[in-house]
Amino acid sequence: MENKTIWTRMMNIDRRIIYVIVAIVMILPIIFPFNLPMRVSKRTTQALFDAIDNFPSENGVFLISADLSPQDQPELYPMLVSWIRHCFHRDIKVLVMCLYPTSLGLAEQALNQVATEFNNRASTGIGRRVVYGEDFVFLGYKPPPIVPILGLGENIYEVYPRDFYGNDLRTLPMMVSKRIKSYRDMDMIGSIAANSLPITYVAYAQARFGIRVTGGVTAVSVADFYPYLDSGQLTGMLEGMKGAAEYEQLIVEKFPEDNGRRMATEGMSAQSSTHIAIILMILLGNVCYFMQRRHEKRGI
Amino acid sequence: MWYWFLAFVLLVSPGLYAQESPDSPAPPGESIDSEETIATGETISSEFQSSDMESDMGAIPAALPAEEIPTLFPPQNVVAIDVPDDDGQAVSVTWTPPTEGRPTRYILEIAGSDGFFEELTRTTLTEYTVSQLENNELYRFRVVAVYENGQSVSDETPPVAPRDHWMKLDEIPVILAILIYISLLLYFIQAARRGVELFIRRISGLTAVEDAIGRATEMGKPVLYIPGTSSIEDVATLASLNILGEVARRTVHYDVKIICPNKDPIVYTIAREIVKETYASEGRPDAFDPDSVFFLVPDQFAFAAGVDGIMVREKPATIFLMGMFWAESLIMAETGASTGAIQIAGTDAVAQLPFFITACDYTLIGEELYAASAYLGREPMLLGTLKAQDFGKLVFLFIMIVFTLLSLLFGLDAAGWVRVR
Amino acid sequence: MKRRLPMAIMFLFAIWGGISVFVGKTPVKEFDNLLRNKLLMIVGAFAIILGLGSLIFHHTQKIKRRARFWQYSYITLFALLITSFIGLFGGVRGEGGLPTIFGGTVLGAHEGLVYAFTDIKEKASFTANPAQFADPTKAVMELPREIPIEFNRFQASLLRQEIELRNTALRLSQQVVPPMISPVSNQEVPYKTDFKISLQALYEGILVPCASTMFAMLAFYMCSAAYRAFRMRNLHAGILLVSSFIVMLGQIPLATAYIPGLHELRQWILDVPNLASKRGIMIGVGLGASATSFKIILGIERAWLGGGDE
Amino acid sequence: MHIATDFWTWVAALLTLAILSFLWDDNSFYRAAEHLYIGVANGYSITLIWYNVVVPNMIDPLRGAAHVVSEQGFAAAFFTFNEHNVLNPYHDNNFFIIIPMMVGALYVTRFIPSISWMIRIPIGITMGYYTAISIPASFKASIVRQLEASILSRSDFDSAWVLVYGLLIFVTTVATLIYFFFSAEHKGVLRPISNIGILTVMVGFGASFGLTVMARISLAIGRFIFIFKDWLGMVQ
Repeated sequence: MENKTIWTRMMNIDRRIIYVIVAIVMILPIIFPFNLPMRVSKRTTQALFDAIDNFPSENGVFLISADLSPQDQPELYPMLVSWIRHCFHRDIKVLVMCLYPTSLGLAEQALNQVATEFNNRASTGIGRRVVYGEDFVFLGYKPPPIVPILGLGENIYEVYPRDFYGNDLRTLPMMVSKRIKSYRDMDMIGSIAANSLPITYVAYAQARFGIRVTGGVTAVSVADFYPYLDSGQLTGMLEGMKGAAEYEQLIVEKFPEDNGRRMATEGMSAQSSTHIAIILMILLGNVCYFMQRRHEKRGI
Repeated sequence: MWYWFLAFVLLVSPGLYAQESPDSPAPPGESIDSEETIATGETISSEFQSSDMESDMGAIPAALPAEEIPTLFPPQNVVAIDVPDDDGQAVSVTWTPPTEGRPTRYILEIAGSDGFFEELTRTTLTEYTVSQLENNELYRFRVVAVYENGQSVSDETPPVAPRDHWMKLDEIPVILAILIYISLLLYFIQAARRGVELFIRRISGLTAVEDAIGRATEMGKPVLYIPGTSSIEDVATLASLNILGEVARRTVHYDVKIICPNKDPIVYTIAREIVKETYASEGRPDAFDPDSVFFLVPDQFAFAAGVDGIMVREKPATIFLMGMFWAESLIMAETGASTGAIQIAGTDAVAQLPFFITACDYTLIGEELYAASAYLGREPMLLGTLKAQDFGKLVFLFIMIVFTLLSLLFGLDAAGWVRVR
Repeated sequence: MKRRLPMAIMFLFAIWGGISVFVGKTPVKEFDNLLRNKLLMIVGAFAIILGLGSLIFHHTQKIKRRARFWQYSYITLFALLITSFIGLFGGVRGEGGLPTIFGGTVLGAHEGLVYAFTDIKEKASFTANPAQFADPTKAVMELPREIPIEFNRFQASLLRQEIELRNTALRLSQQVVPPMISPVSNQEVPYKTDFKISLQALYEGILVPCASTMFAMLAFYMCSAAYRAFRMRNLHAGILLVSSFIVMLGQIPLATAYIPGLHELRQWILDVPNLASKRGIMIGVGLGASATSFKIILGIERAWLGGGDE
Repeated sequence: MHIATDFWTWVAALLTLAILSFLWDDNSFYRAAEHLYIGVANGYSITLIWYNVVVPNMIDPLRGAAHVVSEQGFAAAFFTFNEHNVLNPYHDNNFFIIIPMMVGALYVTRFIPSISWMIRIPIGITMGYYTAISIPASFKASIVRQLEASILSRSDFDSAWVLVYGLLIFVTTVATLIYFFFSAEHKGVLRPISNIGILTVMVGFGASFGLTVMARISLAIGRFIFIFKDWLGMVQ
C-alpha cells in the first residue's frame, strides 16, 4: 500500500467520480446558459444549405427520411426541424418517411411543430399558412428499410398506398400537382439517421436511381461519411449538434422573420463546457501517467 | 353554367387540369373567363401571379401576345432520347440555351399520343430526365424559354419511346469488378482444394480468442457472445455467426457455459441452430442448455440495457462483441470493462471501432472480422477466399495506381472509365 | 435433403437477387418488387414468433428455477402482455375498440370512416378540390356536441393533425397554447387535453425516456473511457490521442474562434488522414463482405445450416 | 419554478433517474426499469408488426380474396387478371398470399423436432436474396466509386494545397490497404508502409472519437434539459 503514490491513485480513480464531475459540468450551463460565436463549415453545412436553396425548379420536392430515434433526438431533431423550416420558407414540398417505427412519433412531432410555427406566424400576417397534403406529406413507416429505399425508386404508391393518416396517397393535392411517383420526381433525399442509413441511400437509391443524397448525421458517424462527401456521393451534410446549430444560424440569416425555437443553438454552451472538462481530464490523466512513470523509474 | 365550375376547378388544381385538358369539351379560350385571360396575358413574368396560374400558361401558348415573340429566342438543339440501358419509363431531354438572351428559366412540355402539349416541369438547368412514362408509347417534347418579358417556344422533338432494357449496361464497371473478383475467388478456392499451401499472417486479435476462452475455464465463469445488433441482411452478422460456431466449439471443449442474447429474431434462430448443432457435433448434445441462446428484445437500447444487466449479474469471464454495432457498442463495452472481463470485439462499423479499441482488450478491425471465421476454422477453402480478398486489394491498388499514372501522364479521363451512374 | 434443399432454395433466390439488380425489363422488375415488398416481409414476420417464444421461455424458466432476481421477470412478462394488449386492441393511437384515451378530444377510425367524439361544434364546408375526397357528398356537415359524426378520412386526418399540433404545443411549452384553428372551418375550436394510455402514450412515456437515457449514459462512459485509455503509452496511442484532441477542440465554437488555424487543422484531419483511413477500411470491408456473401451463396460457408444430418 | 403535473412526464422522469442510477451501481430501481423497458419494447414491436405487416399483407388480402370467392366463385380468387388482361397470380386480393405465409410458417417447425430442419428454408430464402443483392451494392459503393474517387487527375493539380492533399490521401490510402494485407508478414519494405497505414487508421479513429464526444454529450444534455425544464420546470 505504501508505494501507491498520489499519481497511481489518480490514475485508477473510481469512475464514479468522473461521472459526478461530468454531470456537474453539464448541468450548470443548462441552468445558466451563455452565448458563443460560431463559424459555419463550408463543405458540409453551407454546401447543404446552398443545395436546398438552389433546387432546380421552384417548388422542389425534398424527401426526408427521418430515422432519428428518441435517443439521438438532441442532435438530430433540430436538423429535421431546420430542414422542414427551410423547405416551408422556400415553398419546397416536403415528404417525410420513417424506416424505423421508433422514428414515427418524433417525425410527426417535428412536422406538427414547424407547421404550428408557420401557421401561428401566418395568423399574425407574416409568411404563409402551410397545409397538410399541399405542402407536406407524412408517409409513415414501412419495414424493412430496404423496401422503401428501393421501392421509392420504382413507385411510391406501391410502397405507400396510403399516407400515415390513412389518406389515399394518390388523392393528396401535392402528390397530384407535382406528379410525384419515384425518386426521379424528387430533388434530393435527406437522410437523418444515427447509423449508416445515408450510405445505404447512396448504395441503393443513388446507385440505382441517381438521386442526390444528403445526410443529417450524429457527430459520431461524421468521420465515416467524409469519403462519400469527398466523392460527391453526399451533397453536403449536417454534423451533429454543431451542424444543426450552424444550419439554424443560416436560416435566421436568410429568413429573419423565422422566430422558431433554436434548440441546437441552446445546447451548444453545455456542449462547450463539457468538452473543456474532458480535455482537461485527458490532460490530467496523461500528467498522472507521466509522473507515475517518472516515479517508478526513480524508485527502481 | 357547369363549365364555369369546371374552369374554376381547373384553375385551382393544375395537376387535374394537366390530366383532363385533352378531354375537356370546352375550348381553352372559352373555359377561362375574360378577366383571368387578361390577367395572365399581362403578367407572364410578373411575380404576383400564383404558380397555379403560371402553370396554366405553359399549356396555352396561344394566349401569348403575338408581337412579343420575334424579339425572344427559343432554346436550341432540343434532343430527347430514351435513357439507355435503364429499366424503362424514362426519357432524357437536353437542350442548349438560346443563341441570344438570358431566359430566367425553362418550361419543359410533353405531348403524348393525344398530341396536346402540357407542362411537365420548370427548371433552370438545360437537361431533364422525364420519368413515369409508359414504356413503348411515343412522346414528343419541346422547351419554352421564359424571359423577363415573355416566352419563346422551341421546335418539337421527333417522337421518342421509352423502353426497358435487358441489361443495365451503365453498370459495366461494377459487373466487371464482380467478375474479376469471382474469378479470383474461384481460383484460390480451387488452389486450396488442390492442397496448395496458403500463407496467412498471424492476426493478433484472433489468437487472443483461444486464450480468452481458456481464461474463462480457469475462472469457471461463462462466456458472453453478442452476434451484433443487426439483422441477417447485414453480412457482418453472417460473419459473426460463423465465428460463433468456432467459439461455441471451444466452449464445448472446455466445458464453459455460453450466453448468447440476440436482438433479431432471425439471427436468434440461426444462432441457436449453430450452437445446438455444435454441441451435437462435438458429442455433447445433452450439455446444450436451450436457454443459453435467447432472444432479448428488438429495440436497440433496450437490448443494451438488457446486456448491461447480464454483464453485471452473470459476471462473464470473456465477452465477445462481434458483428455490426451502432451506438450501443460503447454502452456494452464499457460496462463489460467495468466488470473486469476480457473483451474481444470485431466490427466493420467504422464509427464504432474507436470505442472498441479504447474499451476492449482486442479488436478485429473491419475486414479482419470477415477473415476471422476462415482463420479460426483453418479450413483450406475458407483460407482461399481470404487470399482472394488480398488479391482483390492488389487489383484495386494496381488499377488505382495505373489509372492515376495514365491520367496524370497522358491527361486521360481514367476516373471516367470506372464511373457508374 | 435436409441440407441440400435449403441450400438449393437459397441459391435460387441468390441468383434471382443477382439478376434483378442488373436486368431492367419490366416483368423482372415487377416480380422483384413483389418479392421484396410483400413476400419476404410476410416470411420474415413469422420469425418474431420464435423470438417471442424464446423471450417468454427465458423468463418463465427464470421464475420456475427461482434464478437470481427472478421476481423481475414478472415485470417483463406483465409489461409485454399489457403493452401488446393495449396495442392490439386499442390501436396505435387509440383508434381501436379498447378505450385508451380518456376525456378531451377523441377520434377513432373504423372501416374507412372516422368517428369523432369531440367538443367541437362547428360547420364544416369544403370548396377545395373534390377529387381529394372519397365521398364529396359528405363535404358539408354539422358537428353537434358529443355525438358521433362521420368525417371522411381526409377531414379527419386534418382534424387529428390539428389536435396533435395542440398536444405537441402543450407538451413542448407547457404554457399558453395558441388557439386551435380548425382546418375544416378556419375558426377557433375549444379544446381540452386528455389522458392517454394508448400505445403511443406508452411509447412516449416509457420507451422514449428509457432509450434516451441509455443513450445519454454514453457521455459518461466516453469520459471515463477517454480518461483511462487516452494515454501516450506508445506512438499509436499518442496519435489517437492527439488527433481526437484536435477534433474535440475544433468542436468548441470558443476554441475555433480564438485559436488560429485550429478549424483548418481539424478540417485537414477529417479531410485527409480520416478520409484515407476510412476509404482503406471501406475497400477491405467491401471485399470481405462480398467474399463472405459469395461463400454463403456457393455453399462454402454453411454455418447457417448448423451441423447435423445430411 | 413549476413542476410538471402530467402523469407521463413523471413516469418518464422517474425512469430516467432509475436508469441513470446504473452508473453508480446495479440496483433494484435499474433492474425494475430494465425489465419494464424490455417488456414494453417487445410489446410495442409486436403491435407494430401486426399493424404494418400482418394486417395489410396477410389479413387484408385474405379477406379480400374471401370476398371475391363469395361473389365470383373459387377460381376467381386465384386467377386474377390485370389491366392488360394478363394473368396476374400475385394480385392483392388473392389466395396466392398463402404461399409466402406457408413458407414463413416453416419457422415454427422449430418446435417440432422431426421436421425442424425445414426452418432452414425460410432462412435460406432470406439469406440468399439479401446476400446476393448486397454484393453489387457494396461493390458499387465501397469499391468502384471509391476507386473513381481515388484516381488523381490533372485537375487535382490546380493549386498547391489540393495537390498536397490529393497526394497525401493517395499515399495513405495505399498504406492503409497494405496494412490490411494478410498474405505477407509486415517485413522489409512492407513494414514502414504498413506502419504509415496503421498510423493513418489511428488518426482516423481519433477523429471519430473526437467527433463522437460531441454527439454523446448532446444526448446527455438533452436528458438533463428534460429533467430540469420539462419535469422540474427550473429552466425556462
